Amino acid sequence: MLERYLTAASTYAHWIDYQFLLIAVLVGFWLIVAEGMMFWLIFKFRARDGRATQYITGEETHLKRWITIPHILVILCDIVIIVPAILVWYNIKQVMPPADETVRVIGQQWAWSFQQAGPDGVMDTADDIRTVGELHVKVNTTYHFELMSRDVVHSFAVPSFRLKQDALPGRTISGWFRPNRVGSYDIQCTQMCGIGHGLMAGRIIVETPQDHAAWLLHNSTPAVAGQQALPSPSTVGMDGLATMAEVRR
Amino acid sequence: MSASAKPIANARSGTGIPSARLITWWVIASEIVIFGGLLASYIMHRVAHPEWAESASHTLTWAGALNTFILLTSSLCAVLAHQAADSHDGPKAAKLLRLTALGGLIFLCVKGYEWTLDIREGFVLSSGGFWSFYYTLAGLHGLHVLAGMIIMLIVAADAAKNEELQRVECIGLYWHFVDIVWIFLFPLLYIAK
Amino acid sequence: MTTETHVDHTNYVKIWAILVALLIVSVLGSMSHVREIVLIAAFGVALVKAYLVAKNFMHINVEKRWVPYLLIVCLLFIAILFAGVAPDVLKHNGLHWSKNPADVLVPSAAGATKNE
Amino acid sequence: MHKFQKSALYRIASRSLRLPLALVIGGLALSGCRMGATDAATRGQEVFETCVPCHNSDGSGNAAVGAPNIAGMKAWYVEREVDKFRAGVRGMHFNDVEGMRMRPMVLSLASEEDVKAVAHYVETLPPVPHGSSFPGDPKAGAALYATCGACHGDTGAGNQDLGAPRIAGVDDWYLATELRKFRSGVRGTNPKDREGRLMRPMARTLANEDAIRNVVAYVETLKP
Amino acid sequence: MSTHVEHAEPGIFRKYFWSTDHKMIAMQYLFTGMAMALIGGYFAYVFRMQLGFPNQYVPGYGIVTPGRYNALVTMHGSIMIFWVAMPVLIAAFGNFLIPLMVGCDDMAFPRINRLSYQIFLLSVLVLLSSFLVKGGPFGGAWTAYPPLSAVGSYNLTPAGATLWLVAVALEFVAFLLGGINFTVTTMNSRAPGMKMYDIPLVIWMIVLASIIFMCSAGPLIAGAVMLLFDQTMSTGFFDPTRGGDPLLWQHLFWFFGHPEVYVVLLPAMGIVAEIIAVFARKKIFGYKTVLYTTWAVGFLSFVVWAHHQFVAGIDPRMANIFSITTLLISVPITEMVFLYIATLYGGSIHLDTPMLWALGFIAEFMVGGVTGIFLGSSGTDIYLHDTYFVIAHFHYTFVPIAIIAVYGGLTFWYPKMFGRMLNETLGKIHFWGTVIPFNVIFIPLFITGTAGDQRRVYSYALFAEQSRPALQHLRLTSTIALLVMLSFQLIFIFNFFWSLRNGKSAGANPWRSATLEWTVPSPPPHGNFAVMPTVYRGPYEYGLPGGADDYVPQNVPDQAFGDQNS
Repeated sequence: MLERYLTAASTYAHWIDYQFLLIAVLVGFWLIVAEGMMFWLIFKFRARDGRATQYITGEETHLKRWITIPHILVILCDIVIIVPAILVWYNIKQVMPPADETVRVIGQQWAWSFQQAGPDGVMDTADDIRTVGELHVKVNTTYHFELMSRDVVHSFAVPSFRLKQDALPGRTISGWFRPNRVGSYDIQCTQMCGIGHGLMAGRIIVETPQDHAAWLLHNSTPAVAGQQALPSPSTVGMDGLATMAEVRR
Repeated sequence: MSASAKPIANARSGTGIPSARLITWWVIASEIVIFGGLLASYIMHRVAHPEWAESASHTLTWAGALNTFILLTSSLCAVLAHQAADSHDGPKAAKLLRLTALGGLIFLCVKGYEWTLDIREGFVLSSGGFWSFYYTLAGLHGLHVLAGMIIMLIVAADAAKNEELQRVECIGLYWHFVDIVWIFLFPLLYIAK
Repeated sequence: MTTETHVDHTNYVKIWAILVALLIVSVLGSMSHVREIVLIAAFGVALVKAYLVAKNFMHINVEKRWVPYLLIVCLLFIAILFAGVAPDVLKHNGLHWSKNPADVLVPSAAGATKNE
Repeated sequence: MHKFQKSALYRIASRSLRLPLALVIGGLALSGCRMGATDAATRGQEVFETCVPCHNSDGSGNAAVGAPNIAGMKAWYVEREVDKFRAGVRGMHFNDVEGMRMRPMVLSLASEEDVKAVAHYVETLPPVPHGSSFPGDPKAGAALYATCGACHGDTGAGNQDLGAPRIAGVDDWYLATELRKFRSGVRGTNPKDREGRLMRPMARTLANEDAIRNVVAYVETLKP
Repeated sequence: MSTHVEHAEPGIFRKYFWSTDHKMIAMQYLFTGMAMALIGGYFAYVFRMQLGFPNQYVPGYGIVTPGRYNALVTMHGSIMIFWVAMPVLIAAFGNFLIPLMVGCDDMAFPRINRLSYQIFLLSVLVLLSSFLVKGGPFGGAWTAYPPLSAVGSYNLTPAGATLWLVAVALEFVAFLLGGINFTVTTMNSRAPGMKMYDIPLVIWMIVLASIIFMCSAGPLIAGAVMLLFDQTMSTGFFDPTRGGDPLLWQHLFWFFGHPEVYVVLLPAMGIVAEIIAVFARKKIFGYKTVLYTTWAVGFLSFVVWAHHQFVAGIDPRMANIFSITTLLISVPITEMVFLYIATLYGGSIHLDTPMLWALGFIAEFMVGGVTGIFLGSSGTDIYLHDTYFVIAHFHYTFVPIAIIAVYGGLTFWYPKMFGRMLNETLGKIHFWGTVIPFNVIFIPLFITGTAGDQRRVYSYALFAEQSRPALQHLRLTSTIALLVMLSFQLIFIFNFFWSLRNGKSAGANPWRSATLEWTVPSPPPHGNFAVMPTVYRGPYEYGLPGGADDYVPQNVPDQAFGDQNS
């Protein structure tokens, strides 16, 4: 259901989408029943001359069950919702499948920066690749991320992955994702982080293994090590305006 | 304020507890959550930071103990004042209330002396987690002592004229509550090191 | 308008004497080097003292029954707050999260330009 | 009685319905067109509101947030650097904390005209004097400045033809920070940053932190 | 101690600004709250314009910069919750109704009541003064998460942040005083004969709301002190580099913040209960059950707070507990709504304006309620957290509460407050002109939320997926609907003031209602009741078979009606 509005580009996106659909169906049903009941009653018992009001206290057993039975059904629906909800939560947030790669995601006012291991596959070495504003990942690879913040609370959100996790200063929070569709997707900050909050955009670029290897190689030659990775053309032209500025030069 | 000017609402007592005492209980209930929230925050941080014990060792246990003694004694005065008010002896109640307020004053003086020593040693509000909580907790408590004293003196002035004697009990209740808060602050800030 | 419900048999001075004795106990106990004794002297005694003050000075024993319940419910809410917050604030690490050392916000910002 | 009331009410109703409708239509019409400034100067002032939280309304900056004093900065330089930020040529380095704060704010400028307008507005701001934030030896710095003078001029007034901005009258902490950034490669390594790549080797001639402080102290003595 | 002379003719100052009369204090709260609503609505207009027409000049405001946008949404949120919903729903209706409906002459502590309003007014002034300081008003969201709110160089509005915090703290003190007074008055000062289950639901709910507020606000007051010290005295309570913890504030805030939802919901539910009973001419279906569900909601509201923090970095295992309690709270709320709907059964429903509002409340609130399930179940919240879905859900609960129910209450008690009837036709136009655009504002926001729009973003230009034209059209729809809705409020303002002079004279009991406030003249005189009433029955005795009229007021002795009554 959600995919009508936004691409699902990670393995667990569909779990959340199905959960959303389940809730939508169940509560939608009850919403329609309750609203329908209400409007029907308003119509049925509209004031008419010569018809007296019934005196009902709500203690009458034969009437009370009209409340009790739906109510029990609602509770059943609650259970039907909560169990898969917790399962989805458990599988996304509580257990982490073994990692193929690890990235470090650092939020700051008002940019995302990323650190990932270079060709040697080890983090915190000289050939680490550090990027700002865009993260390059391989498709069909399980990534663990370590999330932290340089200043205030940020929230690392990739809507297409159905991924969201706040970054707290003073903490390292881990999570995982496994992109399963090549493309380039938005990274948002969804926690108020100051005046640039609405401008704190980033891109996550899911590449085929070949493309990723090429990118990796290009950015981790010893000469560029320790320096920034080059922004790929797709992100420089992120807003269309930036490209304009370049063309003009 | 003469009794006749009060609304009828004030004189009714649907619960069997007079309105004045009832409102005091509610004030105490809401104070419990204020102090409770602060204390809970402190305890969590304190347990999470064993290294704060070093800071805590600089507090003056004797000053805290002395203050506990003073507050306990002033609580005794307050409850005796209530006893006097119950037997409609306004002037005696007023005298005891003033004594209670004096206890509060001594408490604040000791506190001031203690803080002066701390600050001289270089421990101020921003000197670290423990000190932040130390000054905030004791300061909030001290503010309650101060407010209690002021109200108590006003109540005592009325009580001396045998007016509004029911207030003696209410301010007493409040005072005992402030005392209880200190009973917990004392071990938390001075003993647990 | 004081209430008649209060029974004035309590010997307030006696209670006060007990309280002071307990205070001395807790101060003496705090000098011990055994952690358990210090904690009991500190908090066990404090609980007893608070109970004595509440019961005898605040007359909770003769107050309407719901008043102590009300106060206990308030305490209960604080306990709930504590229980809900402690897993995050009291602990240094948990499931998939850990607190960084106090002087480091971001561990690997090697060579970061520090602000003046 | 009912009928009479109803007709009176009808009038009131239709009359008061007209008002909100007119307001809606009017509001929509107004919001569609720019009712604001039309000339560049006023537009510049409006757009400058975006910069005010950090750089202050007089452009004096705020050292605590790493925002330099920009009052009176030349329009060509402001425009050029803003364009660099927009293109990701500046403010995209992993360690450029201040640059990463600046870049998104610059991206909020809606158009080229706005960039021009705000650059010109910045130039019109009267320069704001500032104090010095760290000690240094201007005498020792004078010798080091010879390298800088080639582009930035003996008085530090800058040279548009060489792309060198005015540096006299710029906050000392800012100069020092940027020199450090050039030295460490946080700034001036992007292949598209033509001027930055020229500046970087120059900054690397400064041997150490003391040299930075001294040369900045010398720049502080210059009158633009 | 000053002597307060009750029956001397007071001067203007004494009458309007220094009065201890509960009705005057209610009016003070009402008009202050409505004035703040205008300010909050104006902010909504400005930032919705920015979202609908990005970077355009907003008529009546100017350019919306990113910083100003944050300040606008922060102030809109804070004002609407703390300075509109709370004062109008609890303080204004509470002050006006409690003494009248429980049958006494004033609050138990009139001067505490006056002090409560004065502190509230002070908090308003402190808040408004933040618009004048350097940097402008606080822009760190109404939740004020530190370290953003604690450090001036992060939020860039150091003075505004402190003033905001002080204003909120003062406002809390005002409502603690007011709430304690409400509670004591209702507990102690009821008319003779009014037993626990004879108290009208609206009074019950206002009092329970006050109690929930009292029990939940404490930790946040403590937190506010800590945050204030962090801002001004450079302590580090919430600073991780100095042993503090930013999550602590979030917990303290939401421990208050979630019960706060019910603090404003309950009075609205109470108002709706009164209106439905009167206009359906029906006893509330299961009065006691409604009360039990209210208590359950009140208690449960204390154990759900961390569902606001599912992805905020709390330990993920805790989320399971809070997810379950959150869904648990839907049980009593559902029951309550079902009972309200059931009350319509067998009634004789008169669709006057107040009833329209009340039914509108139920219809709209249900949407807000069911969309909460999406957010309360932890799995889907990962995606929906902090998106426009939350905004839409929240407004589907809060607009019914703070706008629809308040209009219901105002139109219902207007005759009692001012002695004249509001114009019905204008009232109905206003109702439809508010409720229809309201849905048109927020239904699109549900969709943009599910499409991933994050909240508090001043422009989506930099987010490729969010700047799709389809989403921008939805935002524009929402903005236009807001303009329509706001402009229809002018009709209410006109009706309100026009009817003050020209409305039909109301008489004591225009709606033929059974509760005590309708037994006194409109507006009620000083001291309310000429003869203090005695209560003989519950508040909702409508539709009695065989009586002379179809309802029996609470204060009429049984024998006057023979023995048909229970």
